[in-house]
Amino acid sequence: METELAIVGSGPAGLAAAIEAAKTGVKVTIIDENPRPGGQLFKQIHKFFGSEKHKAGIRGIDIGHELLEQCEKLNVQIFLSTEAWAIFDNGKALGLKHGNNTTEKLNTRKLLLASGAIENPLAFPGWTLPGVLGAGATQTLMNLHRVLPGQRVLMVGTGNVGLIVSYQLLQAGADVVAAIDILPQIGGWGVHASKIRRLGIPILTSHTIKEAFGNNEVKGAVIARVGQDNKVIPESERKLEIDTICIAVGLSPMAELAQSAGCQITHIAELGGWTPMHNERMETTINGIYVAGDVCGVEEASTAMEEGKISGIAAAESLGYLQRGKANGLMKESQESLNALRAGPFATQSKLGKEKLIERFHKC
Amino acid sequence: MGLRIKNHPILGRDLRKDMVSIEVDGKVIPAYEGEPIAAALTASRIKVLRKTKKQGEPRGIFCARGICTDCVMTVNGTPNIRTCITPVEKNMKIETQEGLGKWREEPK
Amino acid sequence: MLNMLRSSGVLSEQELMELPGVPPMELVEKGPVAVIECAEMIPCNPCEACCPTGAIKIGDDINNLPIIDAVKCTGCGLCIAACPGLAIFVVNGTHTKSEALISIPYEFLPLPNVGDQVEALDRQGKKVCMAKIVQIRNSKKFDKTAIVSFTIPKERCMEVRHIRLS
Amino acid sequence: MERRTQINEEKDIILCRCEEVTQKTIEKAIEKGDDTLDNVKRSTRAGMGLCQGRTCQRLVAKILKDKTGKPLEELTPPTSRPPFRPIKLDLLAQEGNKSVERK
Repeated sequence: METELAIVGSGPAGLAAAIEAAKTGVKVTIIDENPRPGGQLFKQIHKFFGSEKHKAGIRGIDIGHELLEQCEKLNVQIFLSTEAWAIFDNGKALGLKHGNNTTEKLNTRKLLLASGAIENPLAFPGWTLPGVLGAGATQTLMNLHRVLPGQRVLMVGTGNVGLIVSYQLLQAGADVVAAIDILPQIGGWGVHASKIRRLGIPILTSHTIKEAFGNNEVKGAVIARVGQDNKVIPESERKLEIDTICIAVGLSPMAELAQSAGCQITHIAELGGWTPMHNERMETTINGIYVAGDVCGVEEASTAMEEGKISGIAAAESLGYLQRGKANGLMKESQESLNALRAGPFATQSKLGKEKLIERFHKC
Repeated sequence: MGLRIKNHPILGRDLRKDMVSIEVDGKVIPAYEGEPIAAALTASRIKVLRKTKKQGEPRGIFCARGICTDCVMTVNGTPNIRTCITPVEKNMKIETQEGLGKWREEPK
Repeated sequence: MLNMLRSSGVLSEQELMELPGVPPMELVEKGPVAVIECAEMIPCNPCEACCPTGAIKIGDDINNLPIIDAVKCTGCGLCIAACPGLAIFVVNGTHTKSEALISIPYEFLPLPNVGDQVEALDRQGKKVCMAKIVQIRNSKKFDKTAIVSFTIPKERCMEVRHIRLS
Repeated sequence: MERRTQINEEKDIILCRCEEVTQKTIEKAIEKGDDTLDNVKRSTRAGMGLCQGRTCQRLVAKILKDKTGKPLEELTPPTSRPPFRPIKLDLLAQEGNKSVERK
């Protein structure tokens, strides 16, 4: 099979890139290992922040539908339940495994890796028990598959994911006994924290999980207060009767495809870990391989869409579908949006991380 | 309270109708065709999906997106199937996987 | 700065009153007026965009905190459902002599019914008094964020921010 | 950020969920001289199971960083090789046959 732009991942970055490229006439093929497109958008049932331009006030799930509709109109080819199990010839070909257990090689002129991020683990005694799972995993189960992982939940981590999933657990009919964080301050936005506090969910900062217990599955957990040195304060332990523990301690970019293709990767804590280096056009150190979204730095869906746009425009230009001047103008627009999105105090880290990443690209 | 979310303030009512039967370690449970096997098992409160090879520890759903491989089970005689991303089919036979699992040829 | 919010998820009274989206008490008492409990610079502006009277101002930098113009605000409540952070409430201190009318975003099932007596909760989820449901708005435009209005004793109007069905 | 990826200090716990490799085993390997993620992986099997280190790699990296004092910037993740997702060998064989036929 042949295409001009192959995109791995149909989340906000991949879809936005596909739309920009397909608009100019590029033949676009998207591969996604999930049975449904949209990446994490379809489990985001809350209204998104941002400006009008970034579809603010619209629920993630509806943004997903909108982007897909546009892709359909532009004849973007999407293969679902299809895993890119290998990457060949400097990104000029992908090994695909379809859901019906057939394999295929996809040759492509340009490649965009928009494979997103993966939830961070947190190891504590009992963390391998059934009933301990990712907060994102919980979101997938309840918002996509309409099944709760359990009825009484402890949320570990108070970043936006932990806070939002706590709220959504209540919407789905479960109880959240507490959301805890080892740091003295809540990680996520105040509005998300306030939302769950007024529902009666306690937020316990400077708290850690000591262990999960239960024979075959989680029956409870022991949490404890920590001092400034992060060590447990003696006799501050508390037993909670719960059947589910959600781990919400951040995300890491899923950079393995880029790494195996030979793209230079680097560790940037502000972006969540190892990520492929890229330039202002979202191109990696290998010509013709682009990245966009969480795979090159964990941020928001709104930034992922703008990065996706830039990569789609850059790919279209290098394929000869866009004049340089036109492409630069379009990219500049998206770059300005990115700057605005990264201007606030909550984006200081990712802004810094992105600057480091691009700087390292130019140095290498 | 069941673990299936029948009505939801944002997602609305669950409009899926007919359920099929699948067999888990010899026990028949209801499931929706096309939903991940692990979702159907969770709804029936089956959380232990496999036992590890060395220590025989129980494991269940962890990432729910096909990456961590902790939810692998033996499905229709084939071991190491990621149940969090494998859709339910009518009359599937699912077994808790012990260790690396055993292949069982389907009767032809 | 915002120590209470950051460590507990609840704005202290002082943190609250310093917000540009929260009108001074004497204007709240004269309501109806939107009380925008948005304290952090998040890139977001649907409240400004949805306001029919131009009473909410954010300006060019979408990270700015929203500023409420209590005189322009009619208390229509469109911003309640538009705010992705569910941080906007409308307080009407002049509903009756002794009661205030509070309108909140509500995204749970079941919805209460008009006339129901429900528990009124403060920002920490604690019951502070009873509330009587007066109106439920759930139009398509609000996209599943219902706006529930209820009456409570006037002196609780800056405390009560949620309800629990008894 | 990093303070959250705490690792338990009292009990020995499994870090690599697939190969059931514990924290102490990994620490011992580092004490014996394994100073890269690849070396730890080879000597302990942490990251060699079905998921290929997609869950434990970050935990192992943290221990390696703490024990050797090497910043994460100086560590490289273990070599990433296909298949990136579990795939049956007979499928790969079919793919191989197809490319032979094409030639």
